[in-house]
Amino acid sequence: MNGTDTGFVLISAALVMVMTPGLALFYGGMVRAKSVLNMLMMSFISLGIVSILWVLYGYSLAFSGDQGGFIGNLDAIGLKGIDAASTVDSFVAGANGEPHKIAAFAFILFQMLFAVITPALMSGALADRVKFGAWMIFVALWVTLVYFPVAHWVWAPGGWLFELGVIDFAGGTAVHINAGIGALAAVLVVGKRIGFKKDPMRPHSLPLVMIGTALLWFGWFGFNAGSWLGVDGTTARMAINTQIATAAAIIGWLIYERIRHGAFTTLGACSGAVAGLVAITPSGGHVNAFGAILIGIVAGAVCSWAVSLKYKLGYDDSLDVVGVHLVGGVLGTLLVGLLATDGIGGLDQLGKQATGAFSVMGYTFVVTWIIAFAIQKTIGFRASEEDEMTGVDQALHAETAYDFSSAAGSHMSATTSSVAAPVSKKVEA
Amino acid sequence: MNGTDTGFVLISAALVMVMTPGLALFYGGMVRAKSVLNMLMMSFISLGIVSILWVLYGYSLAFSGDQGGFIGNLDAIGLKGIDAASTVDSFVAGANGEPHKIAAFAFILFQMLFAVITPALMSGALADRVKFGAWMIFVALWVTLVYFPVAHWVWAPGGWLFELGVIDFAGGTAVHINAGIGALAAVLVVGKRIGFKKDPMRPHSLPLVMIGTALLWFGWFGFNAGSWLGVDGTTARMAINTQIATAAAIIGWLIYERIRHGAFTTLGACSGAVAGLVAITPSGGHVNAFGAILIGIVAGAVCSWAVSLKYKLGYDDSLDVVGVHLVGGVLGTLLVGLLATDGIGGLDQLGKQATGAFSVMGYTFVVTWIIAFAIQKTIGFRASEEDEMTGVDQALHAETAYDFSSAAGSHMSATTSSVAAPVSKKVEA
Amino acid sequence: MNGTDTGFVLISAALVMVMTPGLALFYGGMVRAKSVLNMLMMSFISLGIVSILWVLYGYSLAFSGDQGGFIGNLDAIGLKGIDAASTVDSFVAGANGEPHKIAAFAFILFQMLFAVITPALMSGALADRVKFGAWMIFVALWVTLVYFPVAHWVWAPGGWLFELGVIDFAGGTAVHINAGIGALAAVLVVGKRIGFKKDPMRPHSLPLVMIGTALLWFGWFGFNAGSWLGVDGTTARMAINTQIATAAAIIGWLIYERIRHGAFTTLGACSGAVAGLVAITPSGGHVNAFGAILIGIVAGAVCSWAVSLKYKLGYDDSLDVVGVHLVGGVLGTLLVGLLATDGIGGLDQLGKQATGAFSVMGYTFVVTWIIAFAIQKTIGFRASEEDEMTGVDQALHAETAYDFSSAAGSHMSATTSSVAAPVSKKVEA
Amino acid sequence: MKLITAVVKPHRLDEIKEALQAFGVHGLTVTEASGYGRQRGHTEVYRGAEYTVDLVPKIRIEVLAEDDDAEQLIDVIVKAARTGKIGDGKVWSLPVETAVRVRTGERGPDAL
Amino acid sequence: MKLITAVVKPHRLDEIKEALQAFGVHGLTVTEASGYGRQRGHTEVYRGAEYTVDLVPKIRIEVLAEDDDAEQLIDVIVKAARTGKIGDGKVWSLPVETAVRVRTGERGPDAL
Amino acid sequence: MKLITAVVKPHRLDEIKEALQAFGVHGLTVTEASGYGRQRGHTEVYRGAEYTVDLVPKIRIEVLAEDDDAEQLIDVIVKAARTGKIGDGKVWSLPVETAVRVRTGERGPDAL
Ligand SMILES: Nc1ncnc2c1ncn2[C@@H]1O[C@H](COP(=O)(O)OP(=O)(O)O)[C@@H](O)[C@H]1O
Ligand SMILES: Nc1ncnc2c1ncn2[C@@H]1O[C@H](COP(=O)(O)OP(=O)(O)O)[C@@H](O)[C@H]1O
Ligand SMILES: Nc1ncnc2c1ncn2[C@@H]1O[C@H](COP(=O)(O)OP(=O)(O)O)[C@@H](O)[C@H]1O
Repeated sequence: MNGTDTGFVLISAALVMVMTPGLALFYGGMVRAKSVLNMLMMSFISLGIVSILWVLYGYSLAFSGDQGGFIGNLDAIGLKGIDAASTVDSFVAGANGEPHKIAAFAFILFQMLFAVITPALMSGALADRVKFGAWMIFVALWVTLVYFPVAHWVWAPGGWLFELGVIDFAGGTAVHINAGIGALAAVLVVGKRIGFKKDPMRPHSLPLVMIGTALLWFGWFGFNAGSWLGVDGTTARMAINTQIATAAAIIGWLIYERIRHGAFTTLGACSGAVAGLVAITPSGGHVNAFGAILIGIVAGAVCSWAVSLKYKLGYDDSLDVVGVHLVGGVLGTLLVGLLATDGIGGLDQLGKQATGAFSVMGYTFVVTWIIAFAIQKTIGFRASEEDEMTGVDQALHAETAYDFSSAAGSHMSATTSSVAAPVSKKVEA
Repeated sequence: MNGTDTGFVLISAALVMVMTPGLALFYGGMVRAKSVLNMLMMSFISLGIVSILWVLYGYSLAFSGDQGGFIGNLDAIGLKGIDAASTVDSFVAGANGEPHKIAAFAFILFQMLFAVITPALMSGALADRVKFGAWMIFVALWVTLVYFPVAHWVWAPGGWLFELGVIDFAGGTAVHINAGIGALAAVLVVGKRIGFKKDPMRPHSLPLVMIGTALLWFGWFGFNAGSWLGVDGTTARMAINTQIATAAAIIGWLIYERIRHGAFTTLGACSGAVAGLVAITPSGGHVNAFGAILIGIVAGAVCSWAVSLKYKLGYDDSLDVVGVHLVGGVLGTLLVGLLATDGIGGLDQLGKQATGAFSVMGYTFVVTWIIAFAIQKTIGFRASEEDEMTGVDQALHAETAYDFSSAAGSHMSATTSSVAAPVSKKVEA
Repeated sequence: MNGTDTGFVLISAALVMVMTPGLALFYGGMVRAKSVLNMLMMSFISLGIVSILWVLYGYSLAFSGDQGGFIGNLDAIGLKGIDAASTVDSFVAGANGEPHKIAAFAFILFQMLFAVITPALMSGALADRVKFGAWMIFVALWVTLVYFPVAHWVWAPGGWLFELGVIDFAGGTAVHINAGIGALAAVLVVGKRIGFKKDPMRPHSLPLVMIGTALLWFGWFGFNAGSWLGVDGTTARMAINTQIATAAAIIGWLIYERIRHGAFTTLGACSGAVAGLVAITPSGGHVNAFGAILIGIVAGAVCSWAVSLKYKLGYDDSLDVVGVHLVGGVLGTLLVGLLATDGIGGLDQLGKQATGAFSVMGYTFVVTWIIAFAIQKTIGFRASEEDEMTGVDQALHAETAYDFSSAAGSHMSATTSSVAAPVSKKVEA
Repeated sequence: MKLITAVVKPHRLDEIKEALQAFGVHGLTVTEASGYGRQRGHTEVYRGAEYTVDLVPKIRIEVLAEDDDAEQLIDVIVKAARTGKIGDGKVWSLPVETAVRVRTGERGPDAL
Repeated sequence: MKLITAVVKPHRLDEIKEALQAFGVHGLTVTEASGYGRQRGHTEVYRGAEYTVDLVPKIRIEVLAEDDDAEQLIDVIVKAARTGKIGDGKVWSLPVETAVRVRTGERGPDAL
Repeated sequence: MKLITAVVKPHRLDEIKEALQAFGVHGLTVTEASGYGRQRGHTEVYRGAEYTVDLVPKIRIEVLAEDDDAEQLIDVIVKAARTGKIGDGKVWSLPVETAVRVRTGERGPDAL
């Protein structure tokens, strides 16, 4: 077992972990003050649910063996047969050409956190208006029926896109396209927020968005560089390209925005950063510095344009998961087909990339739509109109995000009665 | 000196560092807007005080030699005799069975940050109502008389609990039980907040709590995995179990809360995460995935129940240091006795674990009570009633946490007079 | 290529990356609510601009070859000739005395992030009052004409201060003195905020300052320890000294403040931490624990005094870049001359350190003044009086940082018209 | 002149503003408020402690109006603010002695 | 009808609400305010710059009352708000011309 | 007695307070408010969605004054609040029936 590579993957995993709360804060800052907690919870709960499902059967379905290119087997259910001495292969090879070995637990943890963040990404599209209990069920079904198979397709030996030769260094297809298209399907089922296109729905705290962006960007180094499962020059290339593309995308987004809307906005800079990070995710290990700059600028400018589509087309993707993750993911996935160095890039590779992107889009859209529809028709996905108007924080979580009332005393009349009867079960989550 | 292991410990140390400000924010979000700065400062100041004491004599007392199983010696006072070339043993062993060597400075730094966070953990119990100067003295005395010895007992060769064979992988006993019981003793001396059980004392910013949780969880990977002082399969097991148990504890806390109080709360999810992290700290290196899930679920649900005890029993542990750290720490410490794999677990080990937990509880309770009482009777521990009502931020720190007054101008009349006489010394900290 | 050292530098780079958003938040918390976004953006945009310029020509000018001790050459423009297999020397040496090799991309990324944060540091001095477009041009010119050359002087073989033997372990001269003196020059050109010394300009969110401090401190471990470009005992020494000096500086600042102004403030604790981090940056690899304590205490107390100078001398260095970074940087740079162990320290070394510090101060002051003056006289550096009064967030970025209006509805009348004409181009950034 | 004050549900602000515009009133002043009345509050839970919050968010609108317009204006506001559910709020009017426009010093109806 | 306005210390709100309840008044409107008066403010320090803050947090309570109740109500509020220390605040009453309940359009005493 | 209310630009608060002090008035109550009127608002952009914000930040100052001082006080406030630009705000006065100092129970002019 290679200590260096294992250590690098473990630290990368910690970095990827922090992306999910980072995402929660990024999204949380963008919603109105009456639904920030719900937004935080929709991301955060994925850490709870998906980590457990991954251990129970997710890892096994995604990475243990292969059945017809579509899904793994159940041999590693409950992490059966894996212990501290188990290893998996790194992409880093020793002097002898043999791949380094890293601790299996490190790999499983690292991949677990990818499974965690993917459904969390979707939550932004559904801001302000879904029942929290229904969301939890949605997450569990979605990772089982969508994420675990797609991760297998793309990353597991035997997976059909893997065997086809699709490049997805760190998850452009499995994570971003997947989440983006899933978000679109879910939004079409759940419908628009009350007041969409009419009421002002401006971000309640842009500093919170910046905090989220900081944690996302930081963690993304682990997400991208860690995906090489060890340290060599390719790892370093992935890391530097991550930085370059993100920088370029900030510039791309801001320039588009300045021309089109007259101002360099903070939300634009943060959004640009995320768009760049998304686009370099599949591609950063295979392009040079100019490729990274190009991918970044294009992703920034195009996503900046794409986030306005929802107003034209009329779907309420509240926090632009489609505009940023789907569009950015597709851009990165296709561009690497053209720009990949080392003789890989070209029209042939572009075709493979397109196959990967579109087959995932097709599969995920359909399955996600069915899941969301089934939930909607049974327990109901959407919160009641009254709860949405009041704010889902208060209505579903029995909490208020902020209380800045005057230092010298609260303006609230409240009685602490923790030993009394529980609150009426009308609070429905 | 092993570079990989030293590097891993150094990075882990950076992660553990960020836990203390993370804790400050976690606690800070939970108090009312009039005492958030004081709360931040009570945690943060530990970074200042304890780091220095650790260098001066703490490290030496905890880890240099042994005197009767109770305390170290003074040979390494001021880090005497230690230089860049000095090493200590990692738990990781080379192919030849010899332990790897890591830079002594890396180990000293890593352990320093454990000493820093432990008193900081206690601060949450005393929110809103203690004099800041008294708190600083309390911290200095407490680490000297409680933490340094207890760390020696548990982790230093020769320490009596170490020799007994108590498992405390990353500090369930030395850190969490220790802080939890210390908090209880301090609270009993200092007394309840004005308005306890009567006035509303709801968290002033749950997004801040979430930010704190993110940093704590992230840093905890360093805390737990770094405790193996190097990288091998056990390190990876500790890391993945950290994630698993934390996830499970979120679920455990939320389920209990939903049944008992009717809502899935954000504060519950964050609290559950911390409870899981606490419980897996002593145990995560020695259990399998199911053990981690079990420890997490139990810790989440039990701590969720335990935080209400203070209302029944009438002690004002403001931010539930007892309910989360003491209860969670004891659970993890005992459960690992039962669930440890590799043939260690069993009733015998459970007995050792109980001995460790209860002897620390006894020692720390008594000594902490004496320290707190001595401070209370001499310089006074508790802030004046007026300062508590006004808010300790304004009264003790001469600051206000937030000023969101309308963008176009402040509503405050103020005169900057930095070159004038200092403010009246009535500001007492 | 050494995997351990490369991995350590990559992770350190991720830590240094997070310092710039950390700085943005640190500064952002200190300004009034009407200009927090502008403050965030002034730091954040450096990630966008400087990363790209570094790749295009900055790295080449700083580190490729040498021309007369003053500047590098253009051989590595656009990272020409560098690929995943390229390496540079670490300061860590193998058993055979040969330096370890790390991936060139890791080094370039690490150094890129130093170039990014340096102009960002200056932004605090200009809070609330400059045009954002002008600031972007300033950043681009400044890194080109000031940072790239100075980094060459100090760190590149052939650079004249490097050859002179100036100790600048992690950037006291190239980063902190450089930014501090540049800030002073820029402030003298741009002038004071409206209401300086008269209106209250208190921090709008100290918790935000604390969040920034946490990220800065955390990232600084990467900044300082990573500068050794690999892991050995010196790396560990740098890391532990970073912690020790920071702790001591908190204490130093707070004691001064308590005596002079009567209170231990949160802003003081955070500022002290940063002052300590600044001062240990050039020096931490070459002093022992007592040296680190001394440097920290002195830096804390002296910077605490120095931040009031602006009121006496009448320059409006809004967030005390001079008082903290220039003063702290000079202190650390000079003190290491005296305190360096291993026989380096002494009056001779002190002379070299002073030469380094003062020549950078002279060069940077003049060039920065010229750049700022040129911008002021051409496109204008300063925002209009009206925009400054209204708040630059609204006026230049067309955004508002916070909207906490009552959960049950916004008090704003707004119409979303993204598909309509862009806003009037009067919004000038 | 009269000062008409309305304490109403926050999300009615836009309707009220538009109705006033249509009526020909082009100025008003708004403050955030909390109301206590028949409308019940809600319950919050923090770590098992249950809080009953009985203040409900409201906004408070003030409009200076000429004597003759006052009654009609009240009706306009009441109509625009109404949702028909408990908690819709109150509107009241007070007699004003003097009103001045700060910018010009104009008094009485001209001040509006 | 009268409009009674009280500007008082924030932590007295609960007592005042309870006293009004006991008196039979079931509605009121609250706004956050800051007061300036005899009660001294405090000093803050930020990096050596000292600020004198002379506004003190207050809350402002409005209660519509029937003419006959007004005087008694004022007494009830004054009693409940009193701590005896400087800064306890003021209570005043204004004559109301019309008052309407938005939900129903009821006027006068029925609007309460 | 009269209650003088001024809705003015936030940054004029200090001038107004000083002018009142000079006049001999030592107490006032301030609330944050938003105003809608001739003064135009501004536009904000979030991810391409443009918002027109037409409420402008104001502060609302209340001063209780003796009958004889009222007119003069109004002038003092108007003068101190004036910048001459649109949006300077309004000042109005209302007749007060009773005013009480909470701490002492004093009524009328003594309550000030
Ligand atoms: N006596 C009163 N004085 C002042 N404001 C009142 C009074 N009664 C009610 N209000 C205000 O009117 C709001 C609505 O009153 P409520 O009794 O809940 O419903 P409704 O007016 O529909 O009967 C309250 O939240 C409060 O702000
Ligand atoms: N003339 C006034 N007009 C309006 N409000 C006033 C006036 N004087 C005082 N107040 C309000 O009453 C509060 C208390 O007044 P203060 O003079 O501090 O104490 P006290 O009323 O106990 O003498 C002030 O903070 C302010 O809100
Ligand atoms: N009819 C009104 N009733 C109450 N407040 C008003 C009225 N008209 C204007 N205001 C207040 O006065 C402020 C300034 O009014 P505006 O028409 O913008 O400028 P000006 O008073 O200089 O003509 C508004 O923002 C609002 O707060």
